[in-house]
Amino acid sequence: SKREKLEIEQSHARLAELSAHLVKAREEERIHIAREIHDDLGGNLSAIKIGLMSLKNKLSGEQAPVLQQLERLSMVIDQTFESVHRIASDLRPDILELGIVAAIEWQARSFEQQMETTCDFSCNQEHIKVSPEQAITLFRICQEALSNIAKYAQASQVDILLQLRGDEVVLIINDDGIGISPEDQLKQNSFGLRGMMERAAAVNGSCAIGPGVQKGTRVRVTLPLSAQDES
Amino acid sequence: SKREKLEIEQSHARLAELSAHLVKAREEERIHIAREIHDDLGGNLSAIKIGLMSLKNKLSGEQAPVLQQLERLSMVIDQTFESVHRIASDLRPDILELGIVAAIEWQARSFEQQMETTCDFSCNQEHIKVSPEQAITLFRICQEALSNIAKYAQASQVDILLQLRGDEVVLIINDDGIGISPEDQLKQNSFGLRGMMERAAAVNGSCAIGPGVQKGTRVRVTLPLSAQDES
Amino acid sequence: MTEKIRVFIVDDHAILRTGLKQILNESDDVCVIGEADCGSKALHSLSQLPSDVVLLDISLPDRNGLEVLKLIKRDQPKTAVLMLSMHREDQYAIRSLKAGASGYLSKQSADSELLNAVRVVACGKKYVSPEVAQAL
Ligand SMILES: Nc1ncnc2c1ncn2[C@@H]1O[C@H](COP(=O)(O)OP(=O)(O)OP(=O)(O)O)[C@@H](O)[C@H]1O
Ligand SMILES: Nc1ncnc2c1ncn2[C@@H]1O[C@H](COP(=O)(O)OP(=O)(O)OP(=O)(O)O)[C@@H](O)[C@H]1O
Ligand SMILES: [K+]
Ligand SMILES: [Mg+2]
Ligand SMILES: [Mg+2]
Ligand SMILES: [Mg+2]
Repeated sequence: SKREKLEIEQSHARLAELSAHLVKAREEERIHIAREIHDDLGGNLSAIKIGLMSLKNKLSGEQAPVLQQLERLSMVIDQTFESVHRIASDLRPDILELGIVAAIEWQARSFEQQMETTCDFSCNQEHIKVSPEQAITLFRICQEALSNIAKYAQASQVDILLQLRGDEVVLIINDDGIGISPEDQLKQNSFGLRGMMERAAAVNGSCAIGPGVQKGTRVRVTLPLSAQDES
Repeated sequence: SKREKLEIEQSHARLAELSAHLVKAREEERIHIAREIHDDLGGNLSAIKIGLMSLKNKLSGEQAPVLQQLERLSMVIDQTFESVHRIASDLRPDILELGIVAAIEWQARSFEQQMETTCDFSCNQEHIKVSPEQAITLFRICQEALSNIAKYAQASQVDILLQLRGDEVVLIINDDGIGISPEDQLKQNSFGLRGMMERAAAVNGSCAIGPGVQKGTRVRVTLPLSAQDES
Repeated sequence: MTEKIRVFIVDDHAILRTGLKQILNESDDVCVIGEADCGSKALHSLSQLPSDVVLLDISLPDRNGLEVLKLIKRDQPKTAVLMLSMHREDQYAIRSLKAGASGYLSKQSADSELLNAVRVVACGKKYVSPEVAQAL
């Protein structure tokens, strides 16, 4: 019946809102925790290191074993700094603060280094101003697309294109691998592609996944730039 | 048309799967990060503390300023331990490791302390064995229900009931506050109640929200215990 | 004896402020004359408290340290500002220097480089850590 259909549609819309909310809340939590780890723990570590330094100064001319012990402690603190950076940047890559162009380029470079697959990046702008939410959307979609390529594509060449086209920003990730079938896209326990589409939809954009230019797979994301974002 | 309806239903099911997946992935990430913070940073801090101790022993009989500095450093390390625990337990409350009964009871006690509202907890078992996923589901639903009570209910009495009934575990959170209207439940930018229902559905359970026994609001969660979980 | 270098510390992390103060005050040629835990308090105090060097955290609760840097340089152009941050990427150092900072110090190397950096920027020179200098 008509009423039934309407109800289903409404419930569908509410569910879509919920997933969008979940994605957003998670990114907010990540930012929050990353900041706490960085600022709070990082500050403490710095204070401990400085304290050891002052201890060393007080002991100048002291016996070797004590100084060695201080050196060892400094090294442990440096290792702790490494952990802090690693944990925080898994949650939220620092590079995003430098803008979306720098961040996507950084992903391309990291992929190339880890995978030994050529990954070219090009962008028609030095800087594209998007909202923080759009930035994280583009960043996470690119991350998932590259992770899929690494896992399945057997590609030898990946091209990432980021473009400002009128009042839209477009991100294209193209690989020349084995390609993706319609059945692949409906796999039961796969959420990467669905997540990509939901993420794009959550910021009023869209994400299409299909065959690559000649072969392989192509992911294409389009997000509208609001007047405010361009300012 | 029939086909149209079927398509909407399918898309609805896939969206529900996605929200369930998002919730699950987030909790997994939280556990992962909490563990890294605990084990990695916590371990290093222990090493630093032990190092300072050994330094102190080497310096025994040393001048006062040096020992004072060592004391100060030990205090900073203790504060860092506090931060590590706080950040990790925001992500994943340690108390869950003691089982769901202890964890819900702990929530009741914390609520009482923070809100100065009586919050009684009762359970017909000393221990209820649920899967880790069910445990986190019950825990987060209870957390959201209590946070709503704190924000809106103006209650003077809260009752939390956790029960094993046959092959189901039932969690009831009852308040005697102002109550919740059907419109409240449909608020545009509110995701707490929707999230509760989705979380319960994601582990094959259900969550109903309605009027309280005499007045106020009642949240009732039912989760099936699988044979495996009871073992 | 020549006058000591007057340092003002801006960081929201209280424990770190204490540590920084201690190590600076322990040296003969430096003294900490004030501190603040956010950008607006810092700007307020600095307008009354002439300082030679401001040690400025990039991540502050009320506003970005780089913004605070610009305001300090606008009001007290002679004050040298040494940025302090958890970030180790060269881009942050480059941005800081472009925005008018005299130097950039990562929190991880503050122990060994702090005093030297304060002395260098106090006499009007630029300071970058050895690693960043290499990258530049
Ligand atoms: N670039 C690609 N080349 C070839 N096949 C791909 C590519 N991207 C995805 N696929 C196929 O599509 C399927 C679905 O991808 P999706 O990202 O949704 O899920 P997943 O990677 O299997 O799991 P998840 O992302 O949830 O960890 C994959 O299992 C794979 O078979
Ligand atoms: N225990 C309660 N007593 C009275 N009113 C309640 C209670 N719980 C919820 N409500 C009402 O129901 C509304 C929806 O609750 P819900 O938890 O979904 O969203 P929220 O708390 O407003 O926002 P969010 O949980 O997304 O931060 C609330 O805004 C409030 O008006
Ligand atoms: K001094
Ligand atoms: Mg995937
Ligand atoms: Mg709520
Ligand atoms: Mg700070």
